[in-house]
Parts: sequence; C-alpha cells; structure tokens
Amino acid sequence: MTTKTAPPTPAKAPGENRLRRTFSALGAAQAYIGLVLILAVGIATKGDIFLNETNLTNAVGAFASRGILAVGVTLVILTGGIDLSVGSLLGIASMTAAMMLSKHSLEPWQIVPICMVVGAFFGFLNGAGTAWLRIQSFVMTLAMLSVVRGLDRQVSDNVSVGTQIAGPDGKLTPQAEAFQLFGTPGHNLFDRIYYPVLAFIVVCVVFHLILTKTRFGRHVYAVGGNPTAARLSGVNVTAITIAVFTLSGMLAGFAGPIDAAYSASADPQAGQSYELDAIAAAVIGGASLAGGKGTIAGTFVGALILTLLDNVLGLNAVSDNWQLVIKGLIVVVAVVLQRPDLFKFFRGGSRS
Amino acid sequence: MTTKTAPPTPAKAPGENRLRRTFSALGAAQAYIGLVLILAVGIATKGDIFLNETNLTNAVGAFASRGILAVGVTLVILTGGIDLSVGSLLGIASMTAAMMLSKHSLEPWQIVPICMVVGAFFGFLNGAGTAWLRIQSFVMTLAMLSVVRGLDRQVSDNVSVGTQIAGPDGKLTPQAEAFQLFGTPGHNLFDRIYYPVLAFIVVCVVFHLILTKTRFGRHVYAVGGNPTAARLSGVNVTAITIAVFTLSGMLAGFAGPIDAAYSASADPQAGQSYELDAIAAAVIGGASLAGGKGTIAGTFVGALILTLLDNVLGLNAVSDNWQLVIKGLIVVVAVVLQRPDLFKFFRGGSRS
Amino acid sequence: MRAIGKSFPGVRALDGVSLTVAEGEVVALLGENGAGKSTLMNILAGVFKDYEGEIEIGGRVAHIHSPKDARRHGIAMIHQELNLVPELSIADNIFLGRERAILDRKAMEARTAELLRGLGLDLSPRRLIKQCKIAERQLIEVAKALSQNVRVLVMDEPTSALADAEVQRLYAVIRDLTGRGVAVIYISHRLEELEEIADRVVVLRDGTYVGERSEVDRDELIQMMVGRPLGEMFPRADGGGSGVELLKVEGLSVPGEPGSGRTPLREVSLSVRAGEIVGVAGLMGAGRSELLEAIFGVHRPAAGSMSLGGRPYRPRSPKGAIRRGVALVAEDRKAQSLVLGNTIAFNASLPSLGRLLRLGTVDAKREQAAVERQVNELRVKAPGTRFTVGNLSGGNQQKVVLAKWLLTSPSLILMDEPTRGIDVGAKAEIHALMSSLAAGGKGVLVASSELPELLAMCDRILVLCEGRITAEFSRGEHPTQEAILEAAMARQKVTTL
Amino acid sequence: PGPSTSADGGEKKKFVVGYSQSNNAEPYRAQLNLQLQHFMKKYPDIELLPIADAKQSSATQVSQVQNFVTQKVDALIVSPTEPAPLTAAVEQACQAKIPVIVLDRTVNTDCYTAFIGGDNVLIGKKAGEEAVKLLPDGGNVVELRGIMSNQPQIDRDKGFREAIAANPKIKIIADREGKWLKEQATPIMQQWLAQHEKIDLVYGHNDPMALGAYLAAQAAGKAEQIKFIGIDGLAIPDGGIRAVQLGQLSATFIYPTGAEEAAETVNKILHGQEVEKKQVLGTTQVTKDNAAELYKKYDLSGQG
Ligand SMILES: Nc1ncnc2c1ncn2[C@@H]1O[C@H](COP(=O)(O)OP(=O)(O)OP(=O)(O)O)[C@@H](O)[C@H]1O
Ligand SMILES: Nc1ncnc2c1ncn2[C@@H]1O[C@H](COP(=O)(O)OP(=O)(O)OP(=O)(O)O)[C@@H](O)[C@H]1O
Ligand SMILES: [Mg+2]
Ligand SMILES: [Mg+2]
Repeated sequence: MTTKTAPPTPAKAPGENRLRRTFSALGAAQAYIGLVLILAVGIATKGDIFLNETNLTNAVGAFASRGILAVGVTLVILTGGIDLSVGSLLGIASMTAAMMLSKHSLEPWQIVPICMVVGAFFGFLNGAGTAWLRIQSFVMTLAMLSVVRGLDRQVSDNVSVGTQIAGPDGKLTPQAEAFQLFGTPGHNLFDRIYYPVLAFIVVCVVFHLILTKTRFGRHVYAVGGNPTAARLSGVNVTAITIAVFTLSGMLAGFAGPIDAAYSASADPQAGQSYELDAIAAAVIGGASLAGGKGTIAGTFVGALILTLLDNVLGLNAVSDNWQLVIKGLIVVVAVVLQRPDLFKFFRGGSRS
Repeated sequence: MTTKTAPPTPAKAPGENRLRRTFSALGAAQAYIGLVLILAVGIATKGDIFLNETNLTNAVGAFASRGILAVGVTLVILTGGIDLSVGSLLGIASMTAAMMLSKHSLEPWQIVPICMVVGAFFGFLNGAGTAWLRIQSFVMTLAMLSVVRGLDRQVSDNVSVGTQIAGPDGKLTPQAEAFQLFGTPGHNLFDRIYYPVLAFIVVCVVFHLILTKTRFGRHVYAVGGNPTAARLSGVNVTAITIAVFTLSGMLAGFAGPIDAAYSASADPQAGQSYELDAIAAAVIGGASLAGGKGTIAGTFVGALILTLLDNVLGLNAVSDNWQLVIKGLIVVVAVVLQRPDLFKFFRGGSRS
Repeated sequence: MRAIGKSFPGVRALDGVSLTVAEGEVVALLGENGAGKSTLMNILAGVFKDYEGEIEIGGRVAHIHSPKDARRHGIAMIHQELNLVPELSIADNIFLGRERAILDRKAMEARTAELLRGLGLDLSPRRLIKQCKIAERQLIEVAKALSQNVRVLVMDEPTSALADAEVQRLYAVIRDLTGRGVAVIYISHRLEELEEIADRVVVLRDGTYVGERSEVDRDELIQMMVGRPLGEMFPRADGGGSGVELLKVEGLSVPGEPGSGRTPLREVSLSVRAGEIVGVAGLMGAGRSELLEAIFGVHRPAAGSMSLGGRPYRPRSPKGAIRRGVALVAEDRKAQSLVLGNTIAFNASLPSLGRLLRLGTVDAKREQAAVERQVNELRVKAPGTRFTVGNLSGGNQQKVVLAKWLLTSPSLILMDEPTRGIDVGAKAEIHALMSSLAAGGKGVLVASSELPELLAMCDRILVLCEGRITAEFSRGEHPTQEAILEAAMARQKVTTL
Repeated sequence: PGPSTSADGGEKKKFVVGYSQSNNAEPYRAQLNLQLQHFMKKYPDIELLPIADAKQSSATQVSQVQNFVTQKVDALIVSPTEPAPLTAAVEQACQAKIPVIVLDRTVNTDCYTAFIGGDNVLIGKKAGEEAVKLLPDGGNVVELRGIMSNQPQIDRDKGFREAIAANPKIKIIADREGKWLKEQATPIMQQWLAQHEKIDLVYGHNDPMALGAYLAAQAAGKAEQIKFIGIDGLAIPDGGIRAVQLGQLSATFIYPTGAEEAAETVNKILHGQEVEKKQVLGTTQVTKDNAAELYKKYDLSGQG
C-alpha cells in the first residue's frame, strides 16, 4: 500500500548533534502536535480536573492494555502485515489468568508467564499461517479472531470469571489480593505506581530499544520495506514474520491479566474490537500499513491521543453521540497536523 | 508499493480459445474449491433442507447488504486503500430510508436515490481525505466510521425507527407496503424474486463489467498496482481514488434501504462491524490488500462462502461457540485451497 | 557451474549451461535480452531454491539454495534490479543480514563511510536510501557487495545508471579485487566496457551456451548473440531538424526538493523542432530527468513558459501532457513505468485506452491487435501479451515501456535513458526507431548517460550541469566527448545557499 | 462543573448528578435515558449531567465512573455493562464518599447506596408461565438468547426453563445466541423453520429478537401457527407494546426502567433521607387488552 502517501522525511543535516539525535529518535517534533493540542484543550477546559495525576493515571490506565496490544500490532504492521486477532488473544489470556487464579490459586508471577505463552502460541499460529501457508495476514488473523473467541467462550462456558476470590474467611485470598495489583482501580504498586501504566511504558521502552538497537529490529523494517531485498540480503523473512506475530501474541497474553485485574473479572467478550483501537493507535502514530515505516514512539503518542481525547471529551460531558462525531474529526485533524510535509503542503507545494 | 505480496500470476498459453477466456474472466476453477466444498458439506449433511430455493435465498438474502458493501470495498481495496466506514454508512442510509418513509411518506423509488446520495457524500469525504489530505485510508475511514455512527445515533435519538407504518385504517400505508419489497422476508418482486438477492447479483454484474470492460476499471487496477506508473501514464490518481471511495459510499447507501426493509426497522446500531464481513468477503475472494489484485467474481464467491458457511453450521445446529471456531478454521482452509499455486506448493515447489 | 537448467511456468529460461571462472579473472556474460544471464547468476547467488545441474566452488560441490548459502561460499551479487530498503539508512542497508545481534552503529557507519569514499560517494551513512538518486543507489549496491568477504562477485549490469566517471572508478575497484584473487562475473550490454574489463566473454542465447572468446571482436560477438549479423549500430543519416519548432521551453525553473534529493532546474531554455533528435547530456544529478519530467507535467514549474506546436503548453499533470501528444519513457521502469503484477497488454495499452474504446468500453480485440503489433515490432521476448510484465527480463520490460508510449502515437517523445539495459541488437532497433520517428516529423528529446549514443544519434546536444544548461552543440560542430564532459562539469559557485 | 453554590452563602445548593449508561444505542436504554431525564426535571435543584455512554465497553465505563469521581459529582448513577468490572470503580466512588445508585444490573460489592432493578429471573418465569398457558397440550419451543455472557440472558433463560418445567410436554427444541439483535434473529429463525417440522412458540429474550423471528415466520407463512413471546415492552412505535397490539407478539413483559424510582431515590439521598438499599421492581405483562393503556402510560415522546 502505497509509497504514494508516504511523504519523504526531511533530510537531516549531516552535522547533527547528540541532543538532536536523541530527539529525532523519537520522531519529528511535529508528530506531537496532535497530542499537545489535546492536552491544551484539556487544560483549557478542565484545568486541574484534567491535569492531575489521578485523572491522567486513570485515563492512561484504562487504555494501557490496548496500548500494549498496539505495540505488538506495530511490530506486525512494520513487516507489512496486520493482526486483527489481538483482541481475542487478550480475551483468552485474561480468561486464562482468571481461571488460573480461581481454579488453581496460582500466584500472579506464575500466571503472567502462562498467559504470555498462551498468547504467543496463537500468535505463532498466525505467523505460521502467514509465512508458511502464505495466507494474507488479514484473513489469517481474522480467522484467528473468530477461533480464539469461540474457544474463550467455550472454556468459560459463557460466564465471566471473577478475580476477587474470597477465601473461607470471607476475605480475599492472598493470590487474589496480589492479583489486584495488576490493575484493579485503586490498587497501586508501592502505593504509588499504577501497574497498567508502568507496564505500558516499560513495554514501549523495551520494544523501542529492540527496534532501534538490534539486528532483529533492522530485519523487521527490512522485511516490511522491501521483502525481496531483505531475502536477497540473507534475512530470514519467514522467521521474522513468524517472530513478529508471535511477539504480538505474547504481548496480548501479557495484557490479558491486566485486563482481567482492571475489570476484576474475565469476561468471555473481553477485548472485543480492541484490535481496531490498537491498530488506530499505531497508524495515528505514523505507522504505514504498507510496512517498513513506523516507530514505537509514534504508537505511544497515538495511544495517548486516543485515550486523552476520550478523557477530555468525557470530562467536558460532551454527549456521547457528539463524542463519536468529534472524536472522528479530531483524529483526522491530529493526523493531518502531524504530517511532516504539512506546511509544505499549505505553501501550495508539490503534489507527488 | 509492494508487488511483494502479489505472487506472479501463472502464464496463460497464448492460443487460448474463447470458452477458456470467458471462464478465466471468472477466475481459475480453483477459486471455487472452497465454495464447492461448503456446498458439498451442506448437501451431504442436510440434503434437501440445505439445497432448496427457499433456504439458499434466505441465506444469501441475509448477507446481501453486506455483499453489496463488499463490492464497494473491493473497489477501494483494488486501489490499495481500505474502507472501514461502510458499516456506518449503511447504518445512516438505513436510518435515512426509515425516516423518509415514516416522517415524509416518500415513495421507495424516491428513497433509494436519496440514500445513495447520502452514502456517496460521505464516501466522497473519505476519498477527499485520502487523496487530497493524504491521510491513510485506514485512519480516514475509521474516523468516518465514528463520525457517521455518531450522526446516525443523534438523528435517530438512539431509537430504532420502524418501516412497517400503519395508516389510520390500521393497515400499512402504500409506501410502507411497497418498501417491504426491498427485502422484508416473505416479500418478493413479481411474486418470485427476492429483491436483496437480485440487487446483490445485479451490483456484482454491473461492477464486474465496469472493472473488466471500461477504462475506469483499468485505471483502478493501475492505481493499485503502481500509483506512480499510473500517474505517469496519464491516470488521474486523485480522481480515481476519490471515485472509488464515492462509489463504495454510494453502494453502502444503496444497501441501506435493503437492510432497513430486512429488519422492518432501522436500528441506530445497524451495520455495526459489517465492514469486517465485507472486507473478509473481498479478501477471501482473492483481493490483495496491497492493491492491484482482485475481482468482483472473487468477492462474490467470498460472500457466498461466508454466508453458506453460516447457513450450513446453523442448519447442523452446531453450538454458537463452536461455530466461531469452525468458521475461522474453514475460512483458512477455503483460502488455502483456492490458492492458484497450491498444488505446486505441495509438489515441494517455489517459495518466493 | 555445470549443466544448469531452469524452467519457469511457460518459459524454459536456461538449458544445460556450464560456466567456469578462475580466481582473479573477469568473465563477461553476454546475450540478448531474455537470454538467461540474470537467471544463471541468480542461481549462483541462491535466489532460486531449485534448479537443475550443480555448482562447484574450489573443486567441491556447493549446494546453494538460498542467499545465505551463497554468502557462506563467498558469493556476492549486485542484482540487476536495485534491492535496497528505502526506509533504512545506507549503513543499515549495507550491513543488512550481517549485523551483530546488538547493533554497533558507530562501527557500521565508519565502515560505510570508508566504503562510500572508496567509490567516490560523499554521502552521510545515515542518509535514507529513499533520499538517494538511482545512480547513488547503484553504487551503494556495489559498496554492499564489497563490504563482504567475497571470492566470487557477480555484477548484473552494474553500470546501467552510471555515467563515465563513475564507471571508471568501478573498474578501478574491480581491478583491485581481481588483483586479490577474487573472481568476477560481469554482465553488461555495453560492448565497449567488455573490451576494457573482461578477460573472457561467454555468450548465451535463448538459455543455451553459444560459445566464448577471450578476444573481444565486436561483430563476431554480436553475431553470436543475435544469431545474425547486424547492420550499422547508429543508423542515423544526417539530421532532419529543418521542420517547424515543436517544443519551445523558455526560462523554465523548477524548485528542488531537499528531502528527495531532486535537483532544481534554473532558467532552462531549449527548443525541439519536428524531425529533430535533441540529446541531453550531463553528470549524475545534473537535472536531466528533472527536465524531462518537468516538460511532461510531473513537476510544477515556478517560472518560465512552454509552447508546443505553436500553442502555449502548460501541462498540469502527465495526463495533460499525454493529451497534447507528449510521451515520457521514464528513467526507472520498475518504479515509474510498469504495473509489474499485471500483463503486457494491460501495461502497453494503459495510456492509450481512450482511443481503444467502443461504446464506452475497451475493445479487447482492437487492444489485443494493437499491442501485439507493437510488441512484435519491438521483438519483445514473451510467450504472449497476457504474460505478467514482472516476469520478463529487464531489457524486455524496457521494450514494453517503449511499446506503451509508441501506442499513443506521440508527436514529441521524451526519453530518459531509453536504452538502459537493452542488448545491442535491440539497441540498434531502438535507434532505428528514433530515427524513423524523427523522419516521420516527430520530435525526440533524449537524455542518456552514453555519450557515444548521443553523439551518433542527435542533431543537437544540450549539456546540463546543476540544473542549468551550460552548453549546446549541434551536429555540424562535431563535438567531442571531452568537450561535452567539460561543459557538464562547469560547476558554478552556488551563491544562493 | 462541580457543585456550584449560589453567591449568598450556600443555603440553596444545586446538586450535580452523573449517569453512566452501558449502551445508549439499545432502544430499551434510550427509553431509560429519556425517562430519567424526564423524571429528574421534577427536582429543580438537581442537575443531571449529559449521560455518559460506555458503548458496551466495561473499560470505557470504568473510566467514565472515574471521570465523575474526579469531577466530584454529588451523586452517581451507574447502569453497569457487566457486574465485576464496575465493582472496583463503584468502590472508588464509594470511598470518595459519593453516593452511588446502581441501576438495572448489579455490582459485586455492598459499597453502594441503592440498587434499583428488575428481576430477570422473575420475568423469565412469567414468560415461561405464559408459554405454559399458551401451549396447554405441550409443544416445541425455540429460544433466542441475548449475548450469552450477559447476566440478563442467563436469568431470563433460567426463569423461563423453571416455569415451563410445569408441563413436561413443552420442549425447547433449539436455542441460539441472537445477540439481542433483530437482524441476527431473522436468519436463525429461517434456519429453524427449515430444520423443524413443528415450532409452536418462540421465546425471545427481548422484543427485537422475537420480532425478527416473527418476520421470518411470516415470510414462511407460518406466523399464524406460532406464538411469539418477547421481553422489554417499550412504548415506542417500533417496540413490543405496539407489536402486541398488532398481534405480532402474544405477550411481552415490561422490563421496568427504574428511571422514576432512580430519580426519587437520588432526590432522597441528596436531601439526607433514608432510602431502601435494594429496590427490586416488578413487571407488567402486556396483553392485547392492556397494551393501548400501557403505551399511553409509558410514552414520553409527547405524541401520544
Ligand atoms: N520469475 C519468472 N517467471 C517467469 N519467467 C521468468 C522469470 N524470471 C525470468 N523469466 C524468464 O526467463 C528468461 C530469461 O530471463 P533473464 O532475466 O535471465 O534474462 P537476461 O538475459 O538477464 O535479460 P536482460 O538482458 O534483459 O536482463 C526470460 O524469458 C524471462 O521472461
Ligand atoms: N530519492 C528519490 N526519490 C524519488 N525520485 C528520485 C529520487 N532521487 C532521484 N529521483 C528522481 O530521479 C531524477 C534524477 O535526478 P536528476 O534529474 O537530478 O538527475 P539526472 O540528471 O537525471 O541524473 P541521473 O538520472 O543520471 O541520476 C529526479 O528527477 C527525481 O525525479
Ligand atoms: Mg537480466
Ligand atoms: Mg536521470
């Protein structure tokens, strides 16, 4: 899909200094205009109610699990694929977490790796179908969306499973108590840090480093940018494809317990249509669905735009029908504003 | 723009005869394997209950509005874009139809063009955003999905609007009576033809001819295959892009009254997530999301696969959860089976 | 390589070809377009998984079925079609597939800078490929091949986008490599290059081995390649150009684009008369492509005016230019000219569909007939007009591009490197075609990096340097290559920065 | 806006109330919203903020509740999408000393001020009893269910099955998930009609599904032989009461919105009066006889 829409990034002067380099690693300043705008509107309309730790934590926390999905989806998009199954994978992982907790009383630190393995397993199947059977990833992951949702509903018997499990003394079991730290509103790590926010940020940082600093990261970009060139350069395109889908699944698995804790229960419908939010975050953040173009920093910004927009509109008590309208409009405006060639465009410039 | 995912189409012998040419216009025989398989399973398990006019008409009729959306989406996909807004556009068109009927007592033949204009208007905005503001179509149409759904809910006040409007005599008004012909189950044109099925087939035939026989059709393929080359060959890429989105919107507008008549009411949620079904039909039918590759015949087959699959599973009283699982699996199998290079693949053949 | 065979669906590309190369030797591979040269080399480089025959390296059988296998045996290849990742930097591209697990940016960039300097390129290793020009990309491909520890280096038309100076530098590099015992296989359609660099020339025809020579005898080689003797190479009788003025460009300026490395044009004036062939010479990045594209309506000029056939000519897009009877054979056939996934007929008829309509629909019969005639005239080697363009050999793709534009019956045809990657036989045909176009009263404006071609074909030659016309020679003046090069390097101190 | 105090000393305070609705775009909930706005207007010192729509997403609803807490509303009404996810959010509100009224669906905590809602098991039971009445000689029943994991679905199914056990000759021969949607129900019913010789009664967990099935049966010319029972009984032109009037449904059961009770309760709480913690509302069966009257009673469109 279309180098046509991919505007050339401006050339960097050769003698750029360290500061500018660090900065440019996070994308052009313009990429943040949309976000800054929303922050400004939030502060202007709601002042302290908007700009305080609790509100921002709540806002980002509510989106954190989708944000984590967005990171995985970004990896897949970078290779030129798409992953529609992340919502379902999150769902089955959250169900797994709740069941491990309620049926087997596992400790949280045991639950997370298990959920990640579950997610990675289905992600691997996505990758295998895409790379080996050469099914378009849209179809493969759409099928997986359906299959996994069906399994999720089947294992749970269509009943949501709570995570606040009371022991015989009527109090929460120690495991359930600990599990709440994954994101049940009102529960913080070290009494200060809201785990979903922390987890989201850590995932972003880790994958930002992986993409920018490692061989694997280069190969991901190469596979998306020009798969033929990548193959002829000895990049194992098949392995990279399988790897990104597996990682995306793994991240969905990681987000599962967070979602379960946030809702204090695993719903058989959990995560439904999260994939659209996740993809939207990546694409608003500048990732190109044609592959080869995008950053985790961009996805992070995209996720913030989506969640803070919701928050600002909600705080301003905009009616919900109008929220839908305004949200759509602002997403368009934000995307247009952060296009690097915007100003050139308005100078009446080149149409390529 | 990624010829990467487009596997080379097999060379055709030069001296092909007329028959074979007509046939190949509808795609390789293999493209139908998935469909034939589902038909076979349907007949084997349910015999006459499956294979009779009423059941097949019901099955296709239930999917017809989505099938019409799929045709529009195919046009967009062929140019390398995507249209996520068709479900919302169908929704607002169905609401428009119901309101025109209930509030203004318009005749059906007046309602359909109005709905098509409404759909085309929003489709045009999608095209303008994609071509002029150069927003990735995924973002543009996702935003439109949200905006139009908001408007739909706002104008309807979140209340569904019925189309079976009784006059003072307690009987249906003549307009409402006529409106039922658009698809209320049990109402046929000339006492035989179920309008949604007819409309779907006619739309398919018309757009098949447009794509294969006209200059516009060639240009659509050229824009999707290589936009730069298309432009340098004198194709107005901007106009083509806007045109396909407008047509997709127009078709969604056309499908709106059908959907309203089918349910005998317009629901503010109508059409929600239809876009996924529509895109799935196109992609199962062989359209490549990279653009430049796909046919209406393929989309038609894809739509039939989806709807008959639903029907066969339903008739066999498969539980809802397992339906989700089986549906996903069969879609994968169908797509793999109809890959033209399948047999080569199993002969141990080429990996490109 | 012994008894190599390879079939594609519907095409037998290679049949029992054997080839030996010694250490330190440069073997040239010669053959018509579609003879199977690239296919043979791709097999050596592990592009294809299966093929017939076997490959031996250093006396032992080597099983090469993937690019990784090839690299393990010390084989590197510069592919005919550029294979770089546009969104990655030069350094990242050069080390693609061979990085350390955790990138060592400093070392990569230092080594890249060194390699680029060795090829005379002054580019930041951090520059993205999409910001580099085609010629630069070609040299980056060379640098990428050189960065490996090679025993056998395959170069598939490495000079097709290079001008003379760069070609000379490439030879120096090749000589240095052979001096160190590296075997080089070199594919080119420029016979004069082979004289200079090759120790031995191997000729292929229709996927089979024809013979080899260690002395380069032009006529004999051509006879071997084409299977028939060939007439005059540049068959242009003395120029026409007496006709009326067809195209007049006055003071045309087009702003550059810093991001994409596009050269700005500064006050270019020129004219092309009916029946005239006008050449545009210049070094890489001189703005030749830019000039042709501007005339074709691709870029918006900031100043200046044009007229065509006496009427003002202000194309707002290529569509407008085509409507006025202008055609552009663009520089990069893969990126700019062809829808690779579609058929020959689809591509060839794309700009001229308007005249193939009947009752608003495309008349498939007429289309088929027209395309077939044009394609046969240009001798495109393909199983039929429904063959996928992407599966043609490079030279045949170029011919399809020519066919496409000839079908529009242009009155002015702009050609950007029209004979790039074209075999000598076809080149002669294209030259003949240009002559006959001119003779038929059309105007031809051709940009080429091959000066002999320009000197032989053109009635006038314009020389561009940094987006400015620095000299103009007419055929009567009998310009020399040196004179043209001098004008091409007449740099001005740029004061506008 | 937070609670605003009038300039002169604050003896006339204006209260601010927030309401988070699980999904505006369901006709039943649209009706609830309308009624709540209507009844709230009776209390001039109470301002109802624009209704927040969670659009069926628990996560959205949690953050809506958090938003209201942030805004320090004086009272909060919540119609939870799902019980468990909202539990923590309601507890947060409770800790912030904001009175919470849980409307329609429960939460898993006691930390709220009042619960107002219908009894879905009871309604299911009534529907079952009606089925027993309609099929004295027994018969084949098909059941169109709501979204399987929704509590009302579970309860409406449970009550119904309990009630029809009274006549062992009544059998549920098929049941499927219609997701509360009309357009889902129609094709399902068409398939059932193809599969089963004899269907005597359709039980839809809401009116739209029952009516979707009715459309299918009517098309097959079997609407006369089959009885249809729905739930919700909305007083809108497209709703269940009208359908009973038109003879499409044999009966429907009004699922009370609780809007009037909620407005009353909010008013009492804000003025420091005692309220009942758990207010379970009954249901009214809509029959051909009382339909016109009930429609008039509940219609708020102002058009009769
Ligand atoms: N992937 C493919 N599928 C089908 N046919 C192919 C494919 N690749 C090459 N061919 C065919 O193989 C033959 C040899 O092509 P090859 O590219 O080796 O020619 P070449 O000698 O390099 O020509 P040129 O000088 O034009 O580059 C051609 O007829 C071409 O059409
Ligand atoms: N990074 C790029 N992206 C897109 N197009 C490019 C890029 N680099 C070069 N081009 C195109 O190729 C043309 C080559 O540049 P230019 O006209 O300056 O050189 P030239 O004189 O034609 O020399 P040569 O063709 O030998 O490189 C440009 O006009 C431009 O359109
Ligand atoms: Mg070649
Ligand atoms: Mg050039």
